[in-house]
Amino acid sequence: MTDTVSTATAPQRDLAPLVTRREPAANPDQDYADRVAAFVAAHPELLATDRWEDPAVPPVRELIGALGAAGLLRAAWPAGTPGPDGRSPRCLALGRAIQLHTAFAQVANGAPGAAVLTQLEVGTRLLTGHPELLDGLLDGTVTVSLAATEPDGGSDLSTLTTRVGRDGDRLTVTGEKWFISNAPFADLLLVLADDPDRHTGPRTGPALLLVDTRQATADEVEVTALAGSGHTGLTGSISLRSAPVLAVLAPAGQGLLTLMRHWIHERVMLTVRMTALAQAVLDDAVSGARHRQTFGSPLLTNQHVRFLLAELSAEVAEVRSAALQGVRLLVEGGCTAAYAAMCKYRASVLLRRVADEAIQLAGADGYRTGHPAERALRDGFGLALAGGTDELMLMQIERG
Amino acid sequence: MTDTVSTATAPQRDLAPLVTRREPAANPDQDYADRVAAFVAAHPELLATDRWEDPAVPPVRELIGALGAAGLLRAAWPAGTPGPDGRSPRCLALGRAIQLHTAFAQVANGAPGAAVLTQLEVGTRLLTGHPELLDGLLDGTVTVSLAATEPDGGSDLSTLTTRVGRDGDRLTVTGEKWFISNAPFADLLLVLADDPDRHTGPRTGPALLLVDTRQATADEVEVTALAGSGHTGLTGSISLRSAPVLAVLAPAGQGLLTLMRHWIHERVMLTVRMTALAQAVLDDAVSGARHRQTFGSPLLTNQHVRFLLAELSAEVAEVRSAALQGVRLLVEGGCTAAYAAMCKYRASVLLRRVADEAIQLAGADGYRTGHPAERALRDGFGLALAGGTDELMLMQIERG
Amino acid sequence: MTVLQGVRTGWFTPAQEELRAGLAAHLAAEVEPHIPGWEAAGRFPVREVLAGLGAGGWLGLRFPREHGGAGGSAWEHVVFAECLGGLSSDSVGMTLTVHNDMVAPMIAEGGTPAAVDRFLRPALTGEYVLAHAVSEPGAGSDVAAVTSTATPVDGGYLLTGSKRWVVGGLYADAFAVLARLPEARGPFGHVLLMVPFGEGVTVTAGAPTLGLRAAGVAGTVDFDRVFVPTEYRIGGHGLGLVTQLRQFEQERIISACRALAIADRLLERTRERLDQRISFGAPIGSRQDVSFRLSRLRAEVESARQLAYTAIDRWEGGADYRSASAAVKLRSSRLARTVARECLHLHGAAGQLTESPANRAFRDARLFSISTGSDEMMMTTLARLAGWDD
Amino acid sequence: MTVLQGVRTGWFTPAQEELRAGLAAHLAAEVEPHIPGWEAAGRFPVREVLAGLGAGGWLGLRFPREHGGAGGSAWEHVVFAECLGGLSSDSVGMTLTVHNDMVAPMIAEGGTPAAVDRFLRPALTGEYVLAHAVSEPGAGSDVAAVTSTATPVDGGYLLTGSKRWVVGGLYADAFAVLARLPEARGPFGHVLLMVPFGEGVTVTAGAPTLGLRAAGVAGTVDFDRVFVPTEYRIGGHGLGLVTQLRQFEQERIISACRALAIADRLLERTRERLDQRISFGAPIGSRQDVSFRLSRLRAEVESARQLAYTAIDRWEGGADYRSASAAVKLRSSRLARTVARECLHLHGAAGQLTESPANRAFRDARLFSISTGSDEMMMTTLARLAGWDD
Repeated sequence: MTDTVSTATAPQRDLAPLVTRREPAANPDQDYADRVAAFVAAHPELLATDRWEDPAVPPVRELIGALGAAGLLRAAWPAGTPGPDGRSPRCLALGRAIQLHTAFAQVANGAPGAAVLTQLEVGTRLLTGHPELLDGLLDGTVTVSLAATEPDGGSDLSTLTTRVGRDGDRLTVTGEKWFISNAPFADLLLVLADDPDRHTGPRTGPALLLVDTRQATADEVEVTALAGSGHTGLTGSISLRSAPVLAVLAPAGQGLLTLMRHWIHERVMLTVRMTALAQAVLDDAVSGARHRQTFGSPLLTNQHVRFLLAELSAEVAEVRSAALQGVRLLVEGGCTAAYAAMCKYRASVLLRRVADEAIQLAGADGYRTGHPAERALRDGFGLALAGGTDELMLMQIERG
Repeated sequence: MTDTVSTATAPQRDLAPLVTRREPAANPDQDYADRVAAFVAAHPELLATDRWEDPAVPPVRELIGALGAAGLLRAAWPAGTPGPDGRSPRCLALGRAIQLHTAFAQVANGAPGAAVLTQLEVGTRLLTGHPELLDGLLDGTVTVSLAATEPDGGSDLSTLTTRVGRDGDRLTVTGEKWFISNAPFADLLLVLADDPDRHTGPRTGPALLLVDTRQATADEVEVTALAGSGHTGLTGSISLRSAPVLAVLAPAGQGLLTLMRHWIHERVMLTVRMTALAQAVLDDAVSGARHRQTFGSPLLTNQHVRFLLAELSAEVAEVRSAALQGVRLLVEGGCTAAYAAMCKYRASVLLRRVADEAIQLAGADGYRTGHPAERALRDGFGLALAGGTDELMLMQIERG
Repeated sequence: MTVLQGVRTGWFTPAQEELRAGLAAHLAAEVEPHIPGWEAAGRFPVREVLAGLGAGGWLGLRFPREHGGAGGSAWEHVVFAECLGGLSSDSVGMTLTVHNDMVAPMIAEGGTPAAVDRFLRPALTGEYVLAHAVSEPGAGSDVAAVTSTATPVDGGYLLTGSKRWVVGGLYADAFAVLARLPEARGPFGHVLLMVPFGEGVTVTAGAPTLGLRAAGVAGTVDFDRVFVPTEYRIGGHGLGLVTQLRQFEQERIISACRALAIADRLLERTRERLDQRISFGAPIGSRQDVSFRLSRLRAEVESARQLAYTAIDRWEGGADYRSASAAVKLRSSRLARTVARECLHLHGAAGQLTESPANRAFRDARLFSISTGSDEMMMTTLARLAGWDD
Repeated sequence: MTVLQGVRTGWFTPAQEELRAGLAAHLAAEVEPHIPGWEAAGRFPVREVLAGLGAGGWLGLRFPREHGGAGGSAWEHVVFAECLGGLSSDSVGMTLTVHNDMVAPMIAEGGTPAAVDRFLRPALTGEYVLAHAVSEPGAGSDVAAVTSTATPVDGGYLLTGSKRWVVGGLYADAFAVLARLPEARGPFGHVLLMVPFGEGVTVTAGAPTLGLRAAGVAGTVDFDRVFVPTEYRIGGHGLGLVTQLRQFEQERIISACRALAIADRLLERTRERLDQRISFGAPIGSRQDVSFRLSRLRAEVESARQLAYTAIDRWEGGADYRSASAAVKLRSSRLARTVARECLHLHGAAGQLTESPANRAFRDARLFSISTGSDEMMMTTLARLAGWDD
């Protein structure tokens, strides 16, 4: 490939050698896959579907504890030496994270995966620079949650009502947070708060604070599980009343910037998860269409059904490709906000469409609470908001 | 029905008598339908498909002349006495107009109908208050066209560059008009022009003027046919250079208001025509799907095809219902701008969708110039702009 | 955007508009305020609601006065359906529709005098609740494939079989049941029976569902050798399926009117909310993207409504309304689903709470495309009526 | 929005990016300026264009150097396809794709040395134009149903039959022709032949079409007992259909790359135009509705592009790319069609002129969903590959 073109008429042209794409999803780590599968098999009590559906309280702490104890979180965290095939630790870790999120998208209607993603890709990641906390987070002995959104605040985080305060020489934070993933189970809270009085730095604007709910009184930090139609039991609202601040992760004026950098990662990994959820729903729909009989034949004998499933499978394949490219770009450090927004937007549209069509294919059974498509649709509405709404994603894409 | 409810528990309630809906489309005028059919049969030379397709010049004047001579325009014009069944002249006339536009939607790929609608529902209608001109217009000896749009002006008619001027004691108009239906064939032009110098009245703003192209020199009024991909040969651009103004139809400041009132009528009748076009394309697609064989069977044996056609037929039925309700409201004088905009918007979306899907069903044959679906799609893009763009319609709907 | 609405566009008489105003006021005062509580409890006092409607004279408006109706037309039932669509719970709307527009019409049109006295009259005063037991495990939309069997015996039938997904089944005093005759084949081998709740009838609560959580949905209604006298048969012996299918054609138009009224209400409420909500310094409703999305849906709702009215007009005028019925059922079900989905999303995080009206509306509205003639069934029907399945 | 583009996202090597820059510059300088004239004339000098590309060394980049190629990979052909998508006429893009990516690969991969010398080498220098005669009247997407017949005779075949809708047929020096063997049935009864234009071959201009008006589309290419020597057969005797179908799987990915590049260009041009155009006092591009419509389509184009690259990656890596090929053909064709339609509308009245690039782009792009594997064919293929048609 490095030699030159020799035909008479064509000019000399060096063609580059074939690039073997070092993609995180290529050559998956079989050992890690086996460990995840073994974990799922070993913990039926944690991963039973009905424990993740209302009115049960989902065993989030137990799950994260068990995952941590099994070393599955730490193995999906970038650290250590390059892999035997020369892949970077980051590449190895994200490859395993893809495997983890993909596997969990198929467990208990995908619900446990929501808690895992929040722990690993949101909370822990935002604490990357705090090695003293990382151990507990990766061991699963400490749980963490990001509290940015406010009641009815939507995507607009520029007008926060949560405020940094000062009580003697300790910093405090006061305000309401809402629709916060893993909040009912969080030891640590990352809180975005306005700092008009410059308690955290020389500037004003949003700061990112760390609050340890274990060190706060029930009055200082009050968490209420939200009765959401999606992510059942997983989200909560938080009241902070002069809650003590453990650390300032980003001073005033830096909080949003920190989150914006973070969201690139979160949105790509959310896309990985949402695509895997869509695939799981689609697989279930295919299997249902093989078995469900209408007018004396399996549903799948209908051309309408086959075409619809084909169309959906093409779309899932498309968004999965985009997601994996996103992970590659994360590995290389070159993922833009616009690219991540594109992924998130596409996955959000995809998941709801696949779930909605799968409900339709399943007929009355699809309307049953806990049918995989039904759960996915409910969760899908929440995921269309999580990490930024569709509309915010479109604005990001527009900006490029 | 006028007696009272007699059950023990229910209170007395007067229910209204059944209302027989006096709708223009109900009980169609069979005599008029026969005359239209006879006209179509008698004029194959005017209605041959290839005469309405590039590079031929469509016989617009001849068609309008013949229609007028046959009395078909006058019969579809509200005048005279109520019908034998008590319908108002307006109801009778609009009922016939529906028949006329519906019949012409099926002739020569629907092309001649475009010219007829412009003559009857746009030009003539805007000259309702000018009995001295009406006779010629309804007899088809005079043709007329509305020149409002300017080059690249789109839906925004508030910033006109065409201006009223004065040459001695005669009013003149100067400017460029573009994408004007029937312009290459118009004796009379209704021209929207700005009047900053208050030549036409005490106020400034757009005025609506009448220009007689027969009384103008080739230099004063120059009309060029546009090589449009839709409405082949029917639209033109107009250069007015101190063209003499025959009459002021609406003085400065009143021109746009006059048009806005007019557009309610035009948009409803456009919807009638577009729905009839969509129906014609759908009928052709069904017939094609019965005859076209793929993989050894008629296309129509595919469930995918039947479902698609069923879906399209439901949508055509829906928009037709909306259009006929629009005509009813026109008859009663109660059609709002928002309702007319809703009709126009739905028909515009419908026609392009039906045409696009019909092309797909016809495969390579549908890609042939002059295939009914192909022509309808090209015309459909023009119709999505004519009488106001989709976006303008949405703004109108929004305003209510 | 009310100028676009079906009201005040000439389809309804002043008396019908008066009816609408009275009924809407009644529902707003007597029903809507209780809905949050009923939804939280997972059931609603259908008998009480029906009694209120019966006392107001709002039930069975189109049925003959000698049967306990008001001698009106289908238009009054459109008004009724549209008023139900104004309620924030379709558990209420659907249950009342089943009672008043799915089961009652069959008795009014095909019932014996005994059936009218036994079932219809008390149903129209609201003392008696009717439900419709038509689906079966494994049969789905394929109504003709029922396996419930009515064995002719002296003076009636012995009914045995199992029905599922019966809306209002937990509340019902009687069920309309489609059953096949033993050994019968084809379209003329069924009977339609009115079966009072009683010995041999077992009603079991259903699994929880996405929506319709207060509709008293019975997961199964089992009939074990229940004797049904001949006089409770609706329509002829062997004509049960035909009678049922004909009724479907009417009820689908009425369902469509309710679905479109729901969509109408959601669009209106969502616009109101977005006009008030500020994000990035401006009301969300002022953003053109959001605004146009709502306007596009508004246009579809309004045009589909005209199709529904056209179907009613044909029905009342004695014309063929079968295609219009299937078309408007298809269009309205999809629209209700799309509108509810868009509106839920536009409600943001607040809409995520199960108890929020936007959330409930979405969960309830998703059923239209599945029940009372799925979208696929409607497309099949349209193709068949058009003669495309030769 | 260029940051989202396939370029600079790590799929391409610097050398490939250099190739892109050089080829794009060549096309912009030597081809694009002539397009309005060619489109007006209804034909373009394909031989001249090919000669320019051949001289630049841009043809057949992935074919073995011993066959006149450059020994590169499919990635270079992606670059080629994306550069063609940058042209405002897909008459040019499609004709060159047929030559370089539909017919040439079959010769390069399955041709005899004689066929390589006779057809491929001169094709890659641009002296010789190749076309693909595959569709037949009445056969449409059903390639296996061809009735053109190749009767084995001493030293070759006698080919008789009629093909239609042959892109570049009016320009071609030779045709790749799929024909059945006499009496043959099933998938192993075909041959694929390279047939030079000459005695017994009649090419007739096609009826005018919506788009592709300068692509030299032959309405019919008739073969009347044309002798084709055995050495011009591509692939084995009886294996013509298999060879053809395998080639389809590759060419569809390349077609998808061109379709997506077209969509990319249209979105970019439309945004530029709308950012400049003022209506009601503000640039149209600043309106959120328009802006979001473009962004939604942009997101689809970019994600579909990643699917195309994934398919190429699998192809190059020796993995199974059949589903990815069908999926991206389906997605890209629909997207090109949707994007072109939206962009045409957003061009307003100016876009109505037949000669306007937005108009031409729409008319050209509509073909993707119909040709080289219709959307319906792709859905059928996806279902078959997934094992759903048991």
